[in-house]
Amino acid sequence: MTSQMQKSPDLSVELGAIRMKNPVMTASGTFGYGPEFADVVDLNRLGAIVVKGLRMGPWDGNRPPRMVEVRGGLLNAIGLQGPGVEGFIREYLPFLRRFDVPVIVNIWGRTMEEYGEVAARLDDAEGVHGIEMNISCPNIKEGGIAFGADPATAAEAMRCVRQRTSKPVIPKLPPNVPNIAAFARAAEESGCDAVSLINTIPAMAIDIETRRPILANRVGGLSGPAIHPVAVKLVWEAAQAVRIPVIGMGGIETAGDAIEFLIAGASAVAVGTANFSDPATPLRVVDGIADYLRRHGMASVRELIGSIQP
Amino acid sequence: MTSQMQKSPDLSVELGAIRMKNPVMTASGTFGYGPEFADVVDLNRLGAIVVKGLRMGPWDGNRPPRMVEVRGGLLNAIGLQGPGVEGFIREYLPFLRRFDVPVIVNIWGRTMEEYGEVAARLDDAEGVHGIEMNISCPNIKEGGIAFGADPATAAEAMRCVRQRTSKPVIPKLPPNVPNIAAFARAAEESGCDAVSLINTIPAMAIDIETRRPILANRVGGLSGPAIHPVAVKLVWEAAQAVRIPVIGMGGIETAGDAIEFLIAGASAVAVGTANFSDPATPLRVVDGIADYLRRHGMASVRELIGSIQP
Amino acid sequence: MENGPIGKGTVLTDGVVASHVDAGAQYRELVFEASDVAPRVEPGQFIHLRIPRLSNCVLRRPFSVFRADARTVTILYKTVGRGTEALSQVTPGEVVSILGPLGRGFPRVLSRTLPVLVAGGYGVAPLVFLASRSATRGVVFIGAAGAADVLCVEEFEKLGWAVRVATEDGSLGETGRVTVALDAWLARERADIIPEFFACGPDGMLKAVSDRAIEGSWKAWLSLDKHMGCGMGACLACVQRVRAEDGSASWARVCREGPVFECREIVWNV
Amino acid sequence: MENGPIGKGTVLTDGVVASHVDAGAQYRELVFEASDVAPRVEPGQFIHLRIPRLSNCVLRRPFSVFRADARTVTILYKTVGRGTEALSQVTPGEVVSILGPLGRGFPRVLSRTLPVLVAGGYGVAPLVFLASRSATRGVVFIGAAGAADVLCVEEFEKLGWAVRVATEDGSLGETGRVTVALDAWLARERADIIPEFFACGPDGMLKAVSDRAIEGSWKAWLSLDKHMGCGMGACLACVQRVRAEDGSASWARVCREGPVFECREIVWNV
Ligand SMILES: Cc1cc2nc3c(=O)[nH]c(=O)nc-3n(C[C@H](O)[C@H](O)[C@H](O)COP(=O)(O)OP(=O)(O)OC[C@H]3O[C@@H](n4cnc5c(N)ncnc54)[C@H](O)[C@@H]3O)c2cc1C
Ligand SMILES: Cc1cc2nc3c(=O)[nH]c(=O)nc-3n(C[C@H](O)[C@H](O)[C@H](O)COP(=O)(O)OP(=O)(O)OC[C@H]3O[C@@H](n4cnc5c(N)ncnc54)[C@H](O)[C@@H]3O)c2cc1C
Ligand SMILES: Cc1cc2nc3c(=O)[nH]c(=O)nc-3n(C[C@H](O)[C@H](O)[C@H](O)COP(=O)(O)O)c2cc1C
Ligand SMILES: Cc1cc2nc3c(=O)[nH]c(=O)nc-3n(C[C@H](O)[C@H](O)[C@H](O)COP(=O)(O)O)c2cc1C
Ligand code: FES
Ligand code: FES
Repeated sequence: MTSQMQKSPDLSVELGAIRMKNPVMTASGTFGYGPEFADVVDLNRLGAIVVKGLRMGPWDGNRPPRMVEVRGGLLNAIGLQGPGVEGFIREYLPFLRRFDVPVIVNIWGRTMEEYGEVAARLDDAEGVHGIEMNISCPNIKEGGIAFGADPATAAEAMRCVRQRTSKPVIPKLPPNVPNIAAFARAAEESGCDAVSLINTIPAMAIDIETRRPILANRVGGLSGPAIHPVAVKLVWEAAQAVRIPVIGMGGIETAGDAIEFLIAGASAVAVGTANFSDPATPLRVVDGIADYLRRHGMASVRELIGSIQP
Repeated sequence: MTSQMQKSPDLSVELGAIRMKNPVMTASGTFGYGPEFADVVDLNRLGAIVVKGLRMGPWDGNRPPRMVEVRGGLLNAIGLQGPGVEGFIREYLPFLRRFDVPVIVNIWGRTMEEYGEVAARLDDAEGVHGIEMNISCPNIKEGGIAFGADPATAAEAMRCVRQRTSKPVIPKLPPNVPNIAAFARAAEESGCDAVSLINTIPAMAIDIETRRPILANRVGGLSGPAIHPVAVKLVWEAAQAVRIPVIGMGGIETAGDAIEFLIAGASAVAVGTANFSDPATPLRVVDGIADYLRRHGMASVRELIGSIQP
Repeated sequence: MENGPIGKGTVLTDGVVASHVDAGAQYRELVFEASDVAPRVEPGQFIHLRIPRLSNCVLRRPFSVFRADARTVTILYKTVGRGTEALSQVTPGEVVSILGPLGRGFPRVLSRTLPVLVAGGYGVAPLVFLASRSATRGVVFIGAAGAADVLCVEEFEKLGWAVRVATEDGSLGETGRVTVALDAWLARERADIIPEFFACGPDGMLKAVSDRAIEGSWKAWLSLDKHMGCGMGACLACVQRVRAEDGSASWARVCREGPVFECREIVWNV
Repeated sequence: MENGPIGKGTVLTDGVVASHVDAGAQYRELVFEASDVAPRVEPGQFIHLRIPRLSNCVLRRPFSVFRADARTVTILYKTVGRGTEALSQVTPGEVVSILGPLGRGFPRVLSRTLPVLVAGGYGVAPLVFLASRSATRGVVFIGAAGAADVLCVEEFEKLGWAVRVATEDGSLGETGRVTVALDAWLARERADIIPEFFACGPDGMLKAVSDRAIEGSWKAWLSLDKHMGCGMGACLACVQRVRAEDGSASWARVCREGPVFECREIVWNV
């Protein structure tokens, strides 16, 4: 065993100007705004916290039922309920600033302009380290998905946000497109700092006794282990298409699931649905990546990123 | 209990000119060409048999490994190995003609012209009841997926086939598009008789020890219960967009899974991956649909089709 | 929503199954050794369990605490689906991941009111716990479809509470809905007492209790059952429409602001 | 590919676990009552099992038949992953869905040749069955990393076969690969006999046996292990590159045309 293998491997990564202790973040909408899981998860050990999606003002979201479990995953149609960017800055940001962890704010808007406005409002918010743009939420008509329909529209939304903030901008790409590379390139060409993917995949479950959709919103988004191989494939394609960093997510339950994304070219990963069954997942994944690097004699997680063999 | 409920419900459905005893067929590529499962499944009890994809001549497919199990499903990258349409007509069609079950031949081509040629060759083949056009195979570059990239290209391929045969034509739509309704409408406008969906979803699994993709083809298609809610959503959308019948598939394991498709608007369903773990699945689904109709006092499965409540 | 210096002392811990016994019909009583959770649970709070061998399920399942002492937490549950079916297979010695205690439970029973508990099905679980921790004794109404779903009568009686049972099929106690029994009792007693309701059961029953409380200008504390995701307030799956004192409506998280709400907060049928 | 009047008499049936015992190290022997499968199994054929409580898995798992009589079928298996792990939990009386018999097994041993069996790991399973059904007796070479993976020595000896063991760590029999023992034996015996090989084990071992058979112009029947989907010849997952007599190459389905192939058919490393 070399001395390098005995040392703790370097887990740090950078997403543009965002410096992370390790590549494991929480996925938007599955970890609240920070305080919710703080009793059971040491927030300082996370690579980054990505908060639930915010628009300019408060938003009510969809009627319940908003979630249903399916084989290998769940469908959700929360509909982006939230306190709005002002509410977040007032009620949650002071709490988050007490921790030594980058905070990435996930945003959406009903119009291109609103995306820009939210970004502008966050631009001078102390304690916000980056902006993730949700252009792929399947759960509300007004928000997101319309802007993720094709690369050209997506690029326009990206530029709206890019122009209004100097903070790192991370568009979150849709999963149900045949040309993910074009979306990733649109992000790169619009001056974005990274891309993240995948959002939940549009899906539906029907109660066969009542013959009604189980979700009040009828359609929802599929997340969890069921989507992991789909996400790995899209991340691999996106990472090949651009030089900006890619954040991989979708179905991570184990360190192995995360390592697949890193090997495929992701510079960081996010844990979503698995927080619900095991809130320790992100930290377990961090430890598992470190173990893997040690076992494989790698000094830094950066050796793993994009190391896929032909 | 009314006398209607005690009678055996009518399970028959029609897909254009294809008359089926019941709405349950086998999904292409999961049931061979007929003889493979004939020892353990009474072929006469199936709604229809859809055979593995065929092009003009024999095709070798991809190198192994061609299949890997993932959580809630499997990835395959068979790569459309097959004996070609002549081989099929010679080696398998005589066997299939001995049964009282409609045979639908799944076809693909490396060029638009080849699609048309295969269709023309099948046009006068006795015992072939319909042609399913695979324009969505994720597993070979040449075949299918290129023609399923956008509705306009798809429509062109559909017209090529439509012009060369008077048999029912059923394009099989891609799952990873944001605008499935446009594809379904393209099929209707091209004079096709039905559409089927979904094909497997492009996906990938990486062996983290070797850091190589597990499948020799690197990417494959995800099938099985993992994709069921995605399929239900796409079938629902397609069924709303067109008046031609829709065939729903993806992840059916139980009668309930099939009934969701029927309620969402599918006129028939296909069982794929579940044939591998339980070859009795199609027949179990047929019986389960009959039971359901009886329990709900429905005289015909046609009452169930598209009966989704708002 | 809270933004305070963190939460409620919830922990993520491994409980060891100490015992698991039948409680009649489809009900079972499951006792965990979990000394980091047990001493801090309040009546009406719940624990969120990761059920072993439920490998294609991605969610925990919530259960009200039925009993708690210094070291153990007990739940009383009914087998209704895949999760509870798999739960019914756990055996003593097995380890189960517990997240808890969670939620806002029942308030302390005031000494000037008479506590009236109303339970349907497994709704007895948090109410037995409440009764066991209450200084004041009162009366318990238990409603069910039939005798098999009437649980814990002796339990309440041992604690010194009066128990009235109503079953829809008349197989035990009075015949009819629990509200029939409740209404008859209220008509007799209302002149002499100030009832305060604590209820857990199906929405219809909770609504009926709410109607009576509002009519009589009494308090009613209702424990709601909503399908849950995280249980921690993060996913916004479990929401109930509520009205603030100023009349404005919003979504409350049943896992965090609830599961217990005063009946006047609830906006029904949303 | 066949297009005949259907197949091989494969049935889909429920086997009842009759016994399930340790066979040393990570190996276990599992006996099913399955009278519709048992009498028709030939050595080298396999059964495809749906493993209970493997709920997020969608594939069966194939196992060679180790023993069969009029009523029962036995497999000998090693726990290597999720499926075999779950299989190791099944208990007598439990029902397991069996698809079988499947595949083309070993040919009958010719009386003018001396059968030489070569086994690695669980590769002994089909070879014990072959030995038990063979009129001619011969010699068995068993290779393994260490003594723990050497199985069934007594079994073969009871059937009257000579057994030679080689382990890479020298913990049992000769030290080194099984080919070292085989080569030494061949060098001594080849003048007096016509060996015919029957082998099951890792690809490397099979290739080595193949090389020797081709060099000596003997026959070698190799049982391949490929990951399988349907097991029925329908999915084309389990393919092996093979060469026909005319030199043309194509894919053969290990589940249908195999799992046993004559070594000259195999195109290695595709
Ligand atoms: C705070 C709280 C306390 C509880 N306390 C107890 C208790 O003490 N004892 C007890 O027995 N139970 C209790 N429950 C209920 C218990 O959590 C459920 O019975 C359990 O989660 C069911 O899990 P399952 O997997 O067995 O059933 P599932 O298979 O998940 O489903 C059971 C039923 O719920 C329906 N269902 C599933 N998802 C949804 C959805 N999104 N919307 C609407 N219907 C849906 C299903 O159709 C089915 O009929 C409590 C619930 C809550 C929220
Ligand atoms: C004809 C035949 C006969 C057999 N007879 C026996 C027998 O008698 N006794 C016995 O013990 N075993 C036998 N096997 C092997 C047995 O089927 C496997 O060990 C079993 O399926 C493993 O299942 P698992 O879920 O435990 O392992 P898994 O978790 O599925 O995987 C086990 C190993 O295989 C690897 N793997 C999984 N999928 C693939 C893939 N697509 N390509 C390459 N590697 C992959 C995994 O990485 C892992 O290392 C036989 C196999 C065949 C084909
Ligand atoms: C309940 C829930 C709420 C979500 N809310 C958001 C959101 O507000 N904004 C967003 O961009 N993604 C949202 N997502 C998507 C996740 O961030 C993530 O992309 C997706 O769930 C895939 O990861 P997973 O399989 O690990 O959950 C949400 C997902 C879930 C399950
Ligand atoms: C092994 C395998 C091979 C397949 N081959 C084909 C094919 O040749 N042509 C085609 O159109 N679809 C093919 N499919 C897709 C299926 O027909 C079906 O659309 C898909 O698997 C979803 O259904 P399921 O989840 O029930 O398997 C194949 C699927 C599998 C698993
Ligand atoms: S269950 Fe997630 S917020 Fe209540
Ligand atoms: S396993 Fe399906 S063809 Fe062999």
